[in-house]
Amino acid sequence: MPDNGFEPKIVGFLCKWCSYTGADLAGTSRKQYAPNLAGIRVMCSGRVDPTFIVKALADGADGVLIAGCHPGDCHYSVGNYRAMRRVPMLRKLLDQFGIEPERVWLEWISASEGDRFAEVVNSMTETIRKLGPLNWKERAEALSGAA
Amino acid sequence: MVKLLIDGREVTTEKGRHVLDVAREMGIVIPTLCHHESLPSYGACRLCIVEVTYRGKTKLQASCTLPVREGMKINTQSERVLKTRRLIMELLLARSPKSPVLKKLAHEIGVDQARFDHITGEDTPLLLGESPSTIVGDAGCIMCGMCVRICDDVMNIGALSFEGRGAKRHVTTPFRHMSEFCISCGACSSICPTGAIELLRIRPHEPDRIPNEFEYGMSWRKPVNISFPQAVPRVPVIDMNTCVNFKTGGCKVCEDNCQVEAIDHSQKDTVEEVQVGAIVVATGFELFDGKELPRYGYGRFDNVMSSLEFERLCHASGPTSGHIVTKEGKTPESVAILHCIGSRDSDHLEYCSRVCCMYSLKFAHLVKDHTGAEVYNFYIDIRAFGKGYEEFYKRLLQEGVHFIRGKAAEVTDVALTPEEEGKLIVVAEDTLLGMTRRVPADLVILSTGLKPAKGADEVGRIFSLGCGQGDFFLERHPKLAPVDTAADGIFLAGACQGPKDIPDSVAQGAAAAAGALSLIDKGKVVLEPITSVIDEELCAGCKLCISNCPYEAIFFDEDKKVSVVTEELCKGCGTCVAGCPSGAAKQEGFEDVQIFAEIDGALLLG
Amino acid sequence: MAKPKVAFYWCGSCGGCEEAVVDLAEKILDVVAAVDIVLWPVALDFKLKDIESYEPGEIAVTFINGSVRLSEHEEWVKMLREKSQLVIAFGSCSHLGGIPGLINMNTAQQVLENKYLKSVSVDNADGVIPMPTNSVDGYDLDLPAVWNSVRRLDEVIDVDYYLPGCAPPPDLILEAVGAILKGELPPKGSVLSPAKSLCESCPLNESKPEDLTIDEFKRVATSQPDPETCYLAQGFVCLGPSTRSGCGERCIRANMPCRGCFGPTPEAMDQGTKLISAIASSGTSDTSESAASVAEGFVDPVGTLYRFSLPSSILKRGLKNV
Amino acid sequence: MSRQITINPITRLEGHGKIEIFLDEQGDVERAFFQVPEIRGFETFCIGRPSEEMPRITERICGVCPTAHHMASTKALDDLWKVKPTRTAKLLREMVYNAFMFEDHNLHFFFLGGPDFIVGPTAPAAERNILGVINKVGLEIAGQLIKVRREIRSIIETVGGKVVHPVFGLPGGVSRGINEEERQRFLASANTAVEFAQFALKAFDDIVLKNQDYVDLILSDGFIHKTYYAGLVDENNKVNFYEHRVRVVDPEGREVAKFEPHEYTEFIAEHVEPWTYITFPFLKKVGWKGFVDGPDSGVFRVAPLARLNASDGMATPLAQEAYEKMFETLGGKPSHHTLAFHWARLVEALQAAEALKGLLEDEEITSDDIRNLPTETPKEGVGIVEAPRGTLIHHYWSDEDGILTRVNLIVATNHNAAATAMSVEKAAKAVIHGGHVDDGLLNLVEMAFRPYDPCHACATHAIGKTPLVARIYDHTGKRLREIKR
Repeated sequence: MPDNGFEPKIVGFLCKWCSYTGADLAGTSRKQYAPNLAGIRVMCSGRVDPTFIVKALADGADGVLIAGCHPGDCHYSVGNYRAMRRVPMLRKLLDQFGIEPERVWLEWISASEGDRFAEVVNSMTETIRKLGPLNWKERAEALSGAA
Repeated sequence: MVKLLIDGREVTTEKGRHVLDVAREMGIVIPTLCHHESLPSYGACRLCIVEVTYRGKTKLQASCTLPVREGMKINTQSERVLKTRRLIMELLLARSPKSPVLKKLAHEIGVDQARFDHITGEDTPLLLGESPSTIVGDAGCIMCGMCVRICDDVMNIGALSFEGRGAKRHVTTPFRHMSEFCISCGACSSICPTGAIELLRIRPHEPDRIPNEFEYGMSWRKPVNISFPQAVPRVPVIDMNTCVNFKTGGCKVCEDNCQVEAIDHSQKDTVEEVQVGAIVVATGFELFDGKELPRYGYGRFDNVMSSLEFERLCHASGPTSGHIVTKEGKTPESVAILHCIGSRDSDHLEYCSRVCCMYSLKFAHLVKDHTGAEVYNFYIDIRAFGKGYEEFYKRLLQEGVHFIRGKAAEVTDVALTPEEEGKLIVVAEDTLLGMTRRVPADLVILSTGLKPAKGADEVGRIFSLGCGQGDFFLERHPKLAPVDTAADGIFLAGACQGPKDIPDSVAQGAAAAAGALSLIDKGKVVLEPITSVIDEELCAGCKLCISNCPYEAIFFDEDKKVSVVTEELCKGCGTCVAGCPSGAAKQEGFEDVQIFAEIDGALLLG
Repeated sequence: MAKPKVAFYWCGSCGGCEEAVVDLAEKILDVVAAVDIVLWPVALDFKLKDIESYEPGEIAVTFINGSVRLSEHEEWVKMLREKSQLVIAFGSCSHLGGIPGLINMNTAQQVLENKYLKSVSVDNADGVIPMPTNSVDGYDLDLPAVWNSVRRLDEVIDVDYYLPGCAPPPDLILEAVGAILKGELPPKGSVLSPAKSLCESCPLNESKPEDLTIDEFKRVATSQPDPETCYLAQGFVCLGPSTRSGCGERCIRANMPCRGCFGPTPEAMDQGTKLISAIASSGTSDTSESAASVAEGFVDPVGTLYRFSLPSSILKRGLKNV
Repeated sequence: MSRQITINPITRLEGHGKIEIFLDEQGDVERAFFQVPEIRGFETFCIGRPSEEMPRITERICGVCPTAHHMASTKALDDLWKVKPTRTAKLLREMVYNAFMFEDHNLHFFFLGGPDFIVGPTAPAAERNILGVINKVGLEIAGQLIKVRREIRSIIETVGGKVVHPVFGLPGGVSRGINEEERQRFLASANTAVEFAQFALKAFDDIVLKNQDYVDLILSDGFIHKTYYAGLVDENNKVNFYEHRVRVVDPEGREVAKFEPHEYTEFIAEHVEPWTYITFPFLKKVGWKGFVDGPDSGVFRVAPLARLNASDGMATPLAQEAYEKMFETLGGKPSHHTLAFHWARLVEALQAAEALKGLLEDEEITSDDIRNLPTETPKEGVGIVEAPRGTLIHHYWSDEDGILTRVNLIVATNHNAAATAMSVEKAAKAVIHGGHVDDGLLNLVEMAFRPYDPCHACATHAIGKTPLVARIYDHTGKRLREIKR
């Protein structure tokens, strides 16, 4: 249990071929890792629309993980490069909005890297635990009325 | 056609042929020393003389150079012929009395005692740095000249020639110098009827022999050879790197001699493009290299061998025809088998190579059976996991094979006790006895592990195959799709997917073949229903999706001014959907609304 | 039969939408002839009591522009909603939040400090800041408090249709009015402009290559756009691909990239993230580092991508140093 | 103890104002406050934006005079990026700007302030509007007005993209030029504009000046303030809307200051009151003495009459004639008659039309040399133009990438705010007696500031209108009566 008692909610977009299988492997090989990530399967990290990420953060996620095949290993040959190009621009946008870029992670996890998947989830959970809750909706609501 | 009589039998044959050949076809034996398919007849040895009656005249003539004529009468066995042959043989014997070939032949034609003294070519004094006056050894030369002719005419080298006249005539290198041209093909020595030629007299060093790769260099092969007994197809191949023809343009002896004219030296490597509907990847495995673990002395000690080397050694068709011997050729009294070399080793192959235990047991059995030597297995665990395997293990225990539970620490040749002298000593901790043991052995077999074949990663890239544990190719699903891969129509068989023994490999191969066939039979492929579609009611034709597609599945419809997805080409990655700025592109099964719902769901958890 | 009653009302408005109506020019006379204008604060003196006297639904249609920022706005639009059969959000502010919505990146406190304390020209030694309630020389005066956020009209009342644009182009207004008079209206909640994005009608779309790549961003401050070539292809950020058409590409015809005043297309949930996805995908960088340096060149993403739509973006406002 | 009347909002002017009138027991005006109840914070949310986007953002301060903000902003960018526009670019900018001054002045005269005169200040509210004007001047003329306005606005639209919120201004030039065909078309429109401007002056003559009641009203004491005046003048001290120097004259018409745009902070400061969001600029050298006029008070006025007072004349011949006639009628220069702002507005409209014609006769206007690209590192820039409602100041600071770090805006209505407040109080005192309050009277009070055509959307970059309410309290503070409108 964390000292501050805060359990981050992390939404993960996992590419079917590498990362989702990697997550499976982590499971089938009984890896222990933080239960904070809820994974959503997409065919390719290239399918991940920045809108998804922003939506997740706005609706209560404290962090978002996008995980795909290693560069060069994409099942769709280059889909993961698209993801790689979108994330920095999105991070810049989020930073301007006041969402720490560290809340959005882009990781390459192959189907065989069950351990790595577990490590990523663990360290991401820790990082976000340190950042604290995002609570976007509540904080935004608080500023909707008169000063 | 001409008709003639040979030994009273009538024969019809085409003009221009020589009597010797015709007679041999008729099964008539005519001795000869200087006749060879690769060389034109020359009539040097005269042993092939026959009695010819033609146009009323009768005389003795060499049959190898005698053309057939209409009405010719030939007698190959007349008294006169046999008598003369014996005389000729005696003269030849005087030239090379020691040649076993010659002696044998002489005996056959009834010459056991030569009446003439031994004659040799003139030994004129040597100049400094010169080669011996002759390249001929004790066997003695009969001046047939086949060596000169094959070297010159056939091999296109011309490293040899005659020198001197009459009794002084002899074969040597130009100016009697060691030849710079000789390629040690050995044609001269192999064609020499008396076996008199000594290659070292022509060229100062040993001819480069060609190690037999299949036998791990434990035997030699020829430039033309059949790779291994089970080779498919089982046909000979010519090794361009060593065949004389590819060096000098000469030889082609094999081509000349192949009755069915199957050999064609002019063939070149070609790249064939084949359209297929399915692919089975079966690139197999490669053995862990024992040299990576120097402590076991592989590569340092002759008698430390890898499992596959031993496999050949004890095989009936192997270099020793199945005789289990040390490099020195003696039958071992004690043999050590070291399990898990490379396998189950966090520094090398983390995984268990699965087959080693069982083949090691097989080795143990064979050694025991063939040599009765003491056999020591150094093992971590015995993994007899298959049908009948455990039983086999028990049987070995009864056969008196030694099992020492403990991974060998090292193999050394430093003897500490007299009985260790001249042997290899395997040092290991016997974890059952809880003590260190030193086991002297004449032969040490390393049960080396399995890893993916060289170049497998390249293959993986080509077929976009993922790699799993130990870099073996990844199957689509470990249980539900063990021979399929992530890429439709590409299947895996055998050790390329992971270490396997023969039964498993065969089974998986069959499964892969069946998978491939099922696709081919259908003659059509079923697409996953997750392709992208672009709603032409919403698409503004901004074209941004087109460069997004990894498969060039999107094109711009100039009439409608919208982008269109070619469903057959679309693989359903959804990149274009994410990249569509207006939301006109959708992915079946992964529509935005569906994913938003998933996000909501995900956020309800925890 | 009586002419249909029509009302125009402005909330937080710059008056541009009123100008747009005035720009109907001659046609305004036809409109005046066809309808009975019962409220138009910018140009006509009418009284609240007149409006209050109407039966619910007596006003055929009310056009409301401007963003909602004050309690008075709220009272008025709620009352007009009750009296009107149709309420149409008129212009970017009521449709999306508009440019004043950019204030959602800040707070009222910052606004007051910047204006009354930090301004170079203000002479305010005593640090006076206007207060909601004051007593000046014994006279009680009140001021509406400044809000931290701007709201879209449909965050306050039910809206039937949206007429986009800053300001809405006259032809679109006439079409809408015509459709209303004829009763030929699309499903409730529709935006009264074409659903396709701007590229569809953009004169420069022909010049856009199929293998469009953006690896470096240009700015109009330091480069002059080529009026013949798609701005994205030139490296200028243009919101056209993620913006509704119907504006007549007026900015582009003046050789300036689109800033998205018509808002997102019907299927796009967020105008900004959609465009990011599109233009970032069109790069060629193949390492995170190079991708990051490309992103660096994209200045002020929020102010560019949400120029008119911050209050209707998914995140709605900024929370950086507030 | 007093009764309080709230007039809220003021109809027929952009943006938004609120008047609080306090009566004494006799029901006479004791004190009147003119409040601007909102602020939008452009100075705040423009920070962090790329400077080049300012012309397209700040113009949303006001949809009636977006071109003024667009132009002030564009000129501030020239200064910020240290780049001069090409000659053609300058011609194009001035063309658009004069077209804008012309159409905006007409808009105001006929739609906003004009109705009071044309229809009559005490006419029923339902007639004091454009429709009333149409009835009065006749459909044919109304048609002309609408036609000329459309033609002139189409000039802005062609080059600016949009007539409401144009987009063409860039540091060092403009984004789009015009061709010969367009020049000819615009030139024709310019001629029509000149004619119309003359007609409008004649209409003012017929309807207003020939009506003694109106003249008395204009000259009445209730609408007089002796203040300083400021406005842009060219090198010959003639009225100029687009550039050169700001000239300030005292209540006697003597020049007391003339400064470059970037020097404005040395001459002008803003006073803050806690009861309104608008600030009250005053002449720094004279100082803030409260809501009083006269040479000792730093209060100054801008906008049409002020510009004419601050100049030595008009820049074009026909306008010059009208200028002379006006001051003659008003009894000399400077004129302190608030209601004369309407008249001055028409004089300026004429100059704008003539200037427009002049610019379009210069063929270099069709050259394609429309932009000088910035090469310097941006830092700080000030842009000043004369908006229809007076001097408009945009002041930006940026980092070296041209991203804004600070913004200061002082708009026309600000400058007039103090004067407006004074006019309101004065008018209220003049027209409200014995607590007798009706719409017509309230409208007269509104007339006190409509001349300035105060655009509080501009002034506080405020937005919105609220119902107009008059509340009357007795001395115990109990509400006796409420008039809503």
